[in-house]
Amino acid sequence: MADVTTAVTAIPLVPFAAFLVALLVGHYKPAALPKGGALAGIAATAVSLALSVWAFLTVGAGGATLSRVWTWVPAANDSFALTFGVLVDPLSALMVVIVSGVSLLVHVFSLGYMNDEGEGGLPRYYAGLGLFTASMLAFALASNLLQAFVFFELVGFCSWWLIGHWFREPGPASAAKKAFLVTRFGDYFLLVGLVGVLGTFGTAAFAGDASFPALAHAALEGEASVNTFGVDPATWFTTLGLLILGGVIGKSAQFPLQTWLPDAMEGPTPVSALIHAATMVAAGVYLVARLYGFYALTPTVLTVIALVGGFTALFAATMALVKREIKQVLAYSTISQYGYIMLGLGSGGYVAGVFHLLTHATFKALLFLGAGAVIIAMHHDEDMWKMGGLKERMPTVYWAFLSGSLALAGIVPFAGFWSKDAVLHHALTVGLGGQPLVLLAYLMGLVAVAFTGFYTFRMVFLTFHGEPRSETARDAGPASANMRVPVAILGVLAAVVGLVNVDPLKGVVGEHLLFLERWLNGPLPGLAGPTAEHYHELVVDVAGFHTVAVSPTVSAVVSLVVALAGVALAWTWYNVPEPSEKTDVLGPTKTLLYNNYYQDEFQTWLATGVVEPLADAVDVFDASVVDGVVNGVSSTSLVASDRLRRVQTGVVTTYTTQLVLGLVVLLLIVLLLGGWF
Amino acid sequence: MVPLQYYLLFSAAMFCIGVFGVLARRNALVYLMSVELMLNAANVVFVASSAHYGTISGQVFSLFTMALAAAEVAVGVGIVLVAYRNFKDIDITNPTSMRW
Amino acid sequence: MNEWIAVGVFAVVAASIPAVMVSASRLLRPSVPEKGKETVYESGEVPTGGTRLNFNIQYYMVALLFVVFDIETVLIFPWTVVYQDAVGAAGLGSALAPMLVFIAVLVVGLGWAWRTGVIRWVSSANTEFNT
Amino acid sequence: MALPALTPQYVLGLAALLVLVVDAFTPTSRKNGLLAGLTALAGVTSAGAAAWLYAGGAGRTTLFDGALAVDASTSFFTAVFGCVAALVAVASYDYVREEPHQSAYYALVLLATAGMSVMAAANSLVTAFLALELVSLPAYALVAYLKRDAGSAEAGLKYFVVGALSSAILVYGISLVYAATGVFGFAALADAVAGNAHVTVLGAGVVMLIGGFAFKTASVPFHFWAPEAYEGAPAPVSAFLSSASKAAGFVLAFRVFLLAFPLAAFEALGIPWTLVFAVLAVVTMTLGNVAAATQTNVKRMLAYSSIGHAGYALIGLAALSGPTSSDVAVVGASFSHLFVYGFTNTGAFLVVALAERWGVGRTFEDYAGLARSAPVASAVLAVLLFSLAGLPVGGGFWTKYALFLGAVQSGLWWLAAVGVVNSALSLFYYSRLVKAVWVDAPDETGVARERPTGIYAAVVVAAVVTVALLVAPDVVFSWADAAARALVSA
Repeated sequence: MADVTTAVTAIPLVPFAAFLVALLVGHYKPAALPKGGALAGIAATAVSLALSVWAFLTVGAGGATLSRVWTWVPAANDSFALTFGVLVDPLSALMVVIVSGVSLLVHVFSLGYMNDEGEGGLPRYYAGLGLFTASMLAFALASNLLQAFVFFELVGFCSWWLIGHWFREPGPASAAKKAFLVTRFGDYFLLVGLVGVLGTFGTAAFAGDASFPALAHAALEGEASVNTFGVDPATWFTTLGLLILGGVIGKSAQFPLQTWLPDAMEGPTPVSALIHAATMVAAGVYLVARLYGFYALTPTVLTVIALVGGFTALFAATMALVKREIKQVLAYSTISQYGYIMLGLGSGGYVAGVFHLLTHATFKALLFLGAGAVIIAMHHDEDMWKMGGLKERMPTVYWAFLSGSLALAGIVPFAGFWSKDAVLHHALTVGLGGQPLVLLAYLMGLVAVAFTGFYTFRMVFLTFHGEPRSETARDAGPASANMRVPVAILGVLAAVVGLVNVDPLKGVVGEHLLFLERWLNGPLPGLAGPTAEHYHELVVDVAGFHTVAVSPTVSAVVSLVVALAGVALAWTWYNVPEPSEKTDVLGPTKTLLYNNYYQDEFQTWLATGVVEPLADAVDVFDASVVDGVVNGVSSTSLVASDRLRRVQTGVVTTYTTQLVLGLVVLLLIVLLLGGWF
Repeated sequence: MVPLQYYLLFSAAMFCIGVFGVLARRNALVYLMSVELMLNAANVVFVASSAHYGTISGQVFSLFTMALAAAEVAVGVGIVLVAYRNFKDIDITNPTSMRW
Repeated sequence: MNEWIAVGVFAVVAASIPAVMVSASRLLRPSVPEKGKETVYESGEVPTGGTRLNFNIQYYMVALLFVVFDIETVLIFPWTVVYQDAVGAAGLGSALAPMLVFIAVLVVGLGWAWRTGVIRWVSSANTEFNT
Repeated sequence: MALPALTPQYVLGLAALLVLVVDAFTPTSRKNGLLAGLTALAGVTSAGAAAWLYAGGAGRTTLFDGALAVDASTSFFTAVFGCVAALVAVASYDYVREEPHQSAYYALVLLATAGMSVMAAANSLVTAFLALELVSLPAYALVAYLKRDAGSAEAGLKYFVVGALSSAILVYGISLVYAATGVFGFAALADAVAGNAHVTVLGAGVVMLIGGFAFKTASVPFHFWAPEAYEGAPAPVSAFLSSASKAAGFVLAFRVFLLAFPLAAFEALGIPWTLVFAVLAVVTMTLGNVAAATQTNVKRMLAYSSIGHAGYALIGLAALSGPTSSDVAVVGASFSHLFVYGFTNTGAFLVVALAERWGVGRTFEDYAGLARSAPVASAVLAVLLFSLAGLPVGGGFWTKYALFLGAVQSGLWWLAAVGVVNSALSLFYYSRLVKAVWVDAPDETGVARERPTGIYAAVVVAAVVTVALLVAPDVVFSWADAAARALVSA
């Protein structure tokens, strides 16, 4: 078998090759590119998936690896080196399987969504998908924060590329710009944090004894000293953690930087699936999981993560309640679900968070691909009030979509139930264990469960049940095979993937059936640090997150009941032949929700009303003082330049004269120094 | 035996005369002669020091200097000829088309 | 130091004799400026043309080649002086080979100059003596 | 396989003779391609041989009774010279195609390169001087190569006038050092200068040596020849002189001052020559960059910028402080800078050669809109110029960073500050050219330009190497470090 590092390095390189093929062949000889590059992409992601599975199995057999692939900048002058490498541990092995798997299905689905619909710019589209996949895989395998940052940015760039696929229309173009700018705003903090990490620890490595989480731990224990710029280590690490979190909040669309994500629905639906399930948005929370050894040292940051997560889960869920477009509902559900993942990670539930990341990837990919199939059937009309009765017209999609919806709503035994419950249970135990803020986050998360059940099934009923409410819905035909197959595969997975970690049944089935937990705890020979067990110790010992024993079953029943209540309300209101809008019961809140709490308006106001005057003021200062100084300097140097170059008179004897004078001056300097005079 | 200092002062005087010629004369050939004078000032030091230290290396260096001087004149006269062809003069201050 | 004083005195005397003679004759002689006295002395012949005339550029090329090869003898000469001793001390090869290489390099240069016509005397009317 | 330590030098010298022999046998036929190929092959072969010698890791070999010493710095710089000579030869294939006396041109390029590689191996003031003159004399002739071009003749004359004076000063400096010590070999000098009784003579001699090296590296106040010589010379020759010849001057200066005139001994004598170099560095980089800022002629702007770069490289001599590790770092940074600069600057001048061949004129205005008709060359030009400015598009970014860092670490933060300000200024005038090429509208549109293969290949290679050094600097920088170590701890 090939050497692990080589094989793993190939995981992102293969889709990258597909990207190059699509780009170059698509540019120079588009006719030679079968299916606009789709086949190359499918082949590449299939190879990546195979390699990822192989890496996964290797890690399972105890083959976790950390290796340096390339030294970009060697350590010189006692400073740090900048390197690129691969870190293959349970977390990254799991992530590459998810990413390449979802990406493969998205590629296949795109055959139906893009090719069969005769969309233009296919090479560009598939090149984007290839680069997107490649950068996300490379991000997942990154061995240090710098490398992660590079690919994090590349992921952001690719989502700009793909969201703006139909760039000739104003909507996608502006949505792409918005996504790019909002996430970039967050990334700015990440960049500052990265520089801070390098400056503090002299390394940005994730794993190993010389990694920065390990150094931070040692520094807190007083066993190592790092350059904290005169600040107390705990405070400084909190600052760094919060800075890095800025990037996470932007990418994972957490409050208050979530506004780009609903707009991003302007992109092709398969892209939305990829962005939401496995790449762009997942990158944020994945970074938190990757840096868990660092975050576990800083209780403040953990609490912030939990609070942001809980609040976002609730906040986004309320907005999803009233949306008319199917993809908008899904968009807000994504924000909400990533809120749960953040809640899980923030309350110290590493396994729970990663678990929800896994299940969410499955069912959200499913829901988007299903929605994509619906949208194609509806000829790109996304208004749910014009759908209805699609159950009979596209049964495969319906059943798969239903599976995904049950998972999203958290109904036993579908995937989302297990993972969401694991998150909530963990937050509850920690919250009761003396962390009131985490408890608050838990309560918000719990309320959001009801909302989730409601909006999910409102969507299902409005789309698939009842009578068709438009001509298009009446004439809708079944989806094509290359759309049905990925949806069906994911439908099955959404039903069963939760069984890898049946947390609420811990008491019943025994520890050995908690596959994911065992997996993440897994033995890591030669790699100190990134195991769930180690993280748990850190959370308890360093961050001081103690737990109170609460039966997982009780917690599970509570959330299930809440979820069912939401579903039940949706059932009574919308599972009727002629559903009507019930949003009036919300009163004035309805308008508020329709307008997403006026956040866009608020942010626009923030930009035009606050930042712009401020910028104007700064501009005045800039134009008068700073520019004055800069222009002064530059005009001085230009005048000086004009004078100085006159020294070069063109007459060679003046050169020799000045040369001799210069020599005499040098001689005088040296002889003065030498003590001749 | 004349002390080395005398030779040094003598050669310094030669060198300075050479420098004066370099700075003051505009005729390219006189310029070359002045440079020769500077080189020969160095030769005086080489030979005198060689005698002073009782080593032969300085004398050998002076031979190299002479050879170099000849080569330099060879190239130099060639360049002066090229300049003459273009500027119809061998005044080294004449070509000033490129400046500033 | 004393013996050098004599040399110094000798130098001063030697320099002063012509100076004294020239200045004495300047004081004594009558001053009769006349055109014939300012003409160029050409061994009694009647001078033709001006004193400033340009020589053919090809003299320079020959002169340059001469100077260069003349100077090479400066480097060859010390070698010939120590050659016998060097053969005895280091053997024939070590003493001879470097000079052969040196000469070979010169030969390549000369051969090239010859073949490319640098030293061919081109006679053309307008470059002969353009005064 | 164990090569003789002087293989690169032999290759270059024999190639020069071979060019003459070939021409002597067929004086009438045109064989530009053959001669250019021979020259480029010799350059590449010598660079390869140097790399081979370095990879063989033979350490330090002294030859000819210590007159020459081959070490990692020799092989490093020989590689630079070989590569630059090869690039220049390939570009010259197109540039001198119509000119007479091509064999002389290529032979002179090869002889100068051979001289440079001997400079990099010099271990005695005798060989140092001879090698330096072996570079200078062909260089004078090369600058004046376009005999019927008034600019070339003027450039050659000025270069020669300043050069003759400088070499006389250098010889006199050597004679004074000899008068004070009685030896020429570097190792013997290092012993002889320690506690030397003739401080005044020695000091004056050392200053005059600095003058001689300053001429070769185009540093103030011996830089006056550079703007004119680079402007008037054939562009490939400008490229050759401003990168290879400059690097040769630097390697010789480093060898002399690190091996023969140890800083510690001179500080004990009260002559810390680092201070002289610090002053020269500041003045050189400021004068070069400031004077470049308002130039209107592209080649002259590059000439002044090349003076500015000599100032950056001088930091390597100015920021020596004593401890081996920091000295190795700063000298290594200077070496790497010269390496990167060798490719980048050669490429920039060769783009000018390309423009001269197209006849687009010499000023910034003439270059306006060049990108419309020659996108590849313009892109290459932009990359090269931004790398020269120190933006992270080429290896120049790392080397400038390392140089300034080295200066700061030696406590010369003011030197680093001046360097940074100068870099900012340099960005101004480089951007002017990039703007002219890419943004400004051309006078006439739809011009079709021929693609001279040789120059195109050379500029593209230069740009590719420049960018590759940003991405994978380690290969070269570790070699530079070994080269620096060979001199610092010799």
